[in-house]
Amino acid sequence: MSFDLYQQVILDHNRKPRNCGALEGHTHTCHGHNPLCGDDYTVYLKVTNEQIEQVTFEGNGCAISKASASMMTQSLQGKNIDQAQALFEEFHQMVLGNLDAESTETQLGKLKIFQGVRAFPSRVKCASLSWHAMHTALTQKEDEVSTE
Amino acid sequence: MSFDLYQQVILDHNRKPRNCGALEGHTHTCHGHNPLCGDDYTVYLKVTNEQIEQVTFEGNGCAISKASASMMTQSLQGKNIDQAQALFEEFHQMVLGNLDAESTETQLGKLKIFQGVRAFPSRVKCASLSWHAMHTALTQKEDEVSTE
Amino acid sequence: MTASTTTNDPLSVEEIRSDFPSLTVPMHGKPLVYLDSAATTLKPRPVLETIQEFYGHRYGTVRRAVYGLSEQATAAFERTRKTVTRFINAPTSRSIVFTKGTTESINLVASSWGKTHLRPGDEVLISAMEHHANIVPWQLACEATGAQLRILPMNSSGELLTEELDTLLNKRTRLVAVTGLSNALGTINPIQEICSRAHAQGSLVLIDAAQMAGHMAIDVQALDCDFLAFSGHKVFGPCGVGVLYGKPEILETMPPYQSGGDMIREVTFEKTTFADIPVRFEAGTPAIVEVIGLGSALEYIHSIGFEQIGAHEKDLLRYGTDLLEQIPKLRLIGTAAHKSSILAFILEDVHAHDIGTILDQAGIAIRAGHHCAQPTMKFFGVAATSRASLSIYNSREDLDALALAIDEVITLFRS
Amino acid sequence: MTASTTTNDPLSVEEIRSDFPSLTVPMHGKPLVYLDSAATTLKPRPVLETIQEFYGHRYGTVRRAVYGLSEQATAAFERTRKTVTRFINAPTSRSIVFTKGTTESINLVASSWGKTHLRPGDEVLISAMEHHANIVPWQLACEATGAQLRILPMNSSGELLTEELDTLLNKRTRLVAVTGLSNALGTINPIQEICSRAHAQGSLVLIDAAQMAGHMAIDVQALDCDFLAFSGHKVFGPCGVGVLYGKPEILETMPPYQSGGDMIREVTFEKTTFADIPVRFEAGTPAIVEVIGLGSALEYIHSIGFEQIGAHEKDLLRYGTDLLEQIPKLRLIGTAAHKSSILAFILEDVHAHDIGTILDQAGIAIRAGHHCAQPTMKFFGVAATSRASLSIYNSREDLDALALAIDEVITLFRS
Ligand SMILES: Cc1ncc(COP(=O)(O)O)c(C=O)c1O
Ligand SMILES: Cc1ncc(COP(=O)(O)O)c(C=O)c1O
Repeated sequence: MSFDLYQQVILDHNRKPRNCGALEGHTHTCHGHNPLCGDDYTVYLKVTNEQIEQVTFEGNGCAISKASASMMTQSLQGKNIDQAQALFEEFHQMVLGNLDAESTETQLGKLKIFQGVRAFPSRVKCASLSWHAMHTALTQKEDEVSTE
Repeated sequence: MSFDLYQQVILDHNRKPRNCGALEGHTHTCHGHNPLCGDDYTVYLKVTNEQIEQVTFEGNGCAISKASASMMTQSLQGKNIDQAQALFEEFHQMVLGNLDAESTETQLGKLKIFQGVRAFPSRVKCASLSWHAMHTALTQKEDEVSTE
Repeated sequence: MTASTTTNDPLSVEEIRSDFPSLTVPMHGKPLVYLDSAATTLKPRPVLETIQEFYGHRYGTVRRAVYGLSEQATAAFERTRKTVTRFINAPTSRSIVFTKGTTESINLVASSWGKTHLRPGDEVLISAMEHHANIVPWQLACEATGAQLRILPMNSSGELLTEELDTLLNKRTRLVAVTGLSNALGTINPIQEICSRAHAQGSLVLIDAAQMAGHMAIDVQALDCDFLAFSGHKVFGPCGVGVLYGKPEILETMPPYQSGGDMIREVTFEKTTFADIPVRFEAGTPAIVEVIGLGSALEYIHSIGFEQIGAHEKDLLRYGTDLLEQIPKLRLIGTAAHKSSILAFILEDVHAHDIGTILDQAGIAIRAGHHCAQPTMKFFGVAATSRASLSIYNSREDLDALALAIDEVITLFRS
Repeated sequence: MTASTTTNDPLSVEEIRSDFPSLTVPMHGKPLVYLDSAATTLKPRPVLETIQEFYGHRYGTVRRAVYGLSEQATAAFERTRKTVTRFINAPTSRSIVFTKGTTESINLVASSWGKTHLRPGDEVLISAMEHHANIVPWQLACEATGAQLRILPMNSSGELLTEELDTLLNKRTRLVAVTGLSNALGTINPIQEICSRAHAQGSLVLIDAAQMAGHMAIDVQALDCDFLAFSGHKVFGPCGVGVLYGKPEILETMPPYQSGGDMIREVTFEKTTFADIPVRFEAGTPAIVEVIGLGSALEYIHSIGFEQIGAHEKDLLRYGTDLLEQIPKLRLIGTAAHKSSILAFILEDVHAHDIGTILDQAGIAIRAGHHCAQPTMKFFGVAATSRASLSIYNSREDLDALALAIDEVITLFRS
């Protein structure tokens, strides 16, 4: 019954999320919440001179949202703000099905594993919740984001 | 194209309604109105000792309603209140299709011509409007009746 | 097809007619002549097929579930929102609210917008030829808020006296609610002019497009109207579904109308927060298949095109008007220079209901009554009219049959 | 048919299943196991045929026209009102209002009755397990009138603590609004007891029968409830149609809800008078064919009978409960002694949405989420549950498939 979406990498990140916990001394943070399924995450970033030094997340939700948050924290490490925002854009377009990560040159790397989510419209928001929170934290528009 | 409902008798009463006009010295009256099609009649009765001495009507509407009012005034002449109410009941049941005037012993006489109306549910109220007004006038519950 | 249907007629009526199974069912043993499309239109095969396919094989709830049936239904449902967006050239599908019909759309605005934006002394302007659905909600909203209802009058042809706008539109006017096409008279109103003049005074405009939507192209951005409402069942779609268009920035200021599932963000017993537009206004399980069927209906209209529809109906209107004007003792009610698809009339000495019943026996379905426009009837001094309303599937033969039957009614009543 | 479906099962599932074309359509290449009937039910052939027949061959507007198509549609429409009257044993068809669904029915009462009968200090009592549709309208009505919303609590099995009624029901209580059957937990509530105790305190009672209506017989006269609401789409009928039952003497005291065509007696620009019940509450062109389709659906239920349905679903519920209780780390949410047709659960370490998506790939449609009952979720300390909800067309095999798939989810997540 295993299929495209629930690959071992995702299940592993779900079981053992990386960079999980609040981040003391963070410079940016945003709380992301999907009332529809209860997914609820806070993303913390420590940014110095436009450079992301550390990213963590805290919260709970489905395997897709948790693995996505966990893998996001890994892939943002060491990126600058512009790169992070560009990566957000690529990730977002990929899960929406607007960008084919297989045939296109991208920075997504391991994150391509989430491409499978585009076949599950109701789960796209799970995969992108923590990314939206990160994006919003860096844009500093608000400290609360909600996807339904 | 002539058919059951629009028989010559009805067309004739429509053209030359009998007992048409207000009745001075009436003892009972009721205004009947069907806002849906605009049928609008007032029925007047002069009753002495339970005996109907005179009945007239005034108003406007479709051929069915006018002929029905006209023929009603004729058939009530000389009846007493109980007889009039009984006739109302028979007429009403006939146009609703609950009473077969062909096979049942009734006092309806010429009024049987309105039996055809039962095939036209939306027109039943046209045929019965003045009868309702008469019935209400005699029951003296109110001086206004409305059918929709 | 006889000669009369082809002259000046760019649309193949026979082809269109073959899309409507209802037209093949005899009425009282006669071929059906359906002339009540202003009340509700017949349904073309693509709409019937969509309804059957979705109820029978692809049925599932929308929005909330993660399984395939529901995701597909949701996608089809939201596709209709995009179809509607294109159909009226709305700026975004966020501006499209699904309701159960024009009546509910107008009630939604009168209640949600009206009760939060109208104050004592404010004015709401409607026209003298409105359908009850665009009168009564405003009467009640005015009653509830202390605002005043004003009436834009018309002339005896059934044309709005737009010169009266000079005085009727003023700083107190908050909303002008007017029909694009009168269901009782056929008048096409100058809604573009009304919009710009109302906006110049700072008033919003709501267009009742219940009749318009099936007959002429609508471009809400060109019009710049603030609200627009129409019903699915009058544009070849299912019953139980309608549309409210609202400018998104206005919808955003409006509180929910009905409340329940789907329209919420979060519910606790202490406090509830509401979803964004348009879902905020769509409480409860929507008319899923009916919405999807509306999508089919609008695509069907699109496949014919309003240019063709307009030309065809213009031809019919001219042809029918000529025929009816030849009938002695017949008076057309509604003779505006700008007119569409409706032939309402009275016959001296014959009541509309009698005409309706007798024509029905000839297989001809027309409407007799006040057409939910009692003030319009009162203005013309009649209790009721007979109304033949036309659509894409009507032919000149239908109008020939109508005229012939009216002649016979006259003969019958004269005899 | 295998042995497992026939044991203790008085209803021929195979026969019933053959009435539902949706069940023959594979999902992701697997036979469809539809376990989301609490959200919306599939449609049986008689309902599909009625819809097709009416839209395709017998379509016409209702109430206002004098021609045959319309008179026949009106007769069929009003026949459904009589069918509904019998279905819930209402005293008169005047007490049956057609709405677009349960949500609208409750909103109608909260708005029309609530805003005219609730005063500051009054109380409205709802239960802790209500659907948002029976929470939010009362929150808003209370907010608008200054009344207080009170909550009847439940225990950890999902049973209402009726002993709390001693204090919660008092002279200030104007209305108790409670669900007959919880969509999130499956609890069957003691509505008969609630009705008589509420009436003893002078309070009215509204029953949310959205879930009940498809599973158990309703007798509004025996219950003596004042209002009762349900949706067509959850009782094998079309979308976009629902029912509000109200005691006629109470409906008569209520002002119109929506306004427009049909619900009026007479309209002038100065004053409008309203029609009698139930039409007073049915503004605009109704969901004609959907109402008629609802009639077919209720007749379909009647042809099977609630005794058979109840026995079948009881068997399924017991069978399914036994199966799920054997799954380690699975916890049933909702274990009331009186329960019907719903198996909601959580799996330790696996989120409901993941379960939903994975089961979907096995062709099994269950619901994952808060089921529009966020306060209930909060009470049980969960963000979401997985819910399998049963109906007449489900079989023991469906539950076998469910249990097997859950096992595989557990294996997948453990690996
Ligand atoms: C001009 C106009 N407005 C509003 C309506 C009301 O539409 P509905 O009954 O579909 O709500 C109608 C049709 O009845 C109409 O013709
Ligand atoms: C208990 C209960 N009440 C109310 C509703 C709302 O019904 P609808 O969405 O059909 O208006 C539902 C279903 O969603 C329900 O299960």
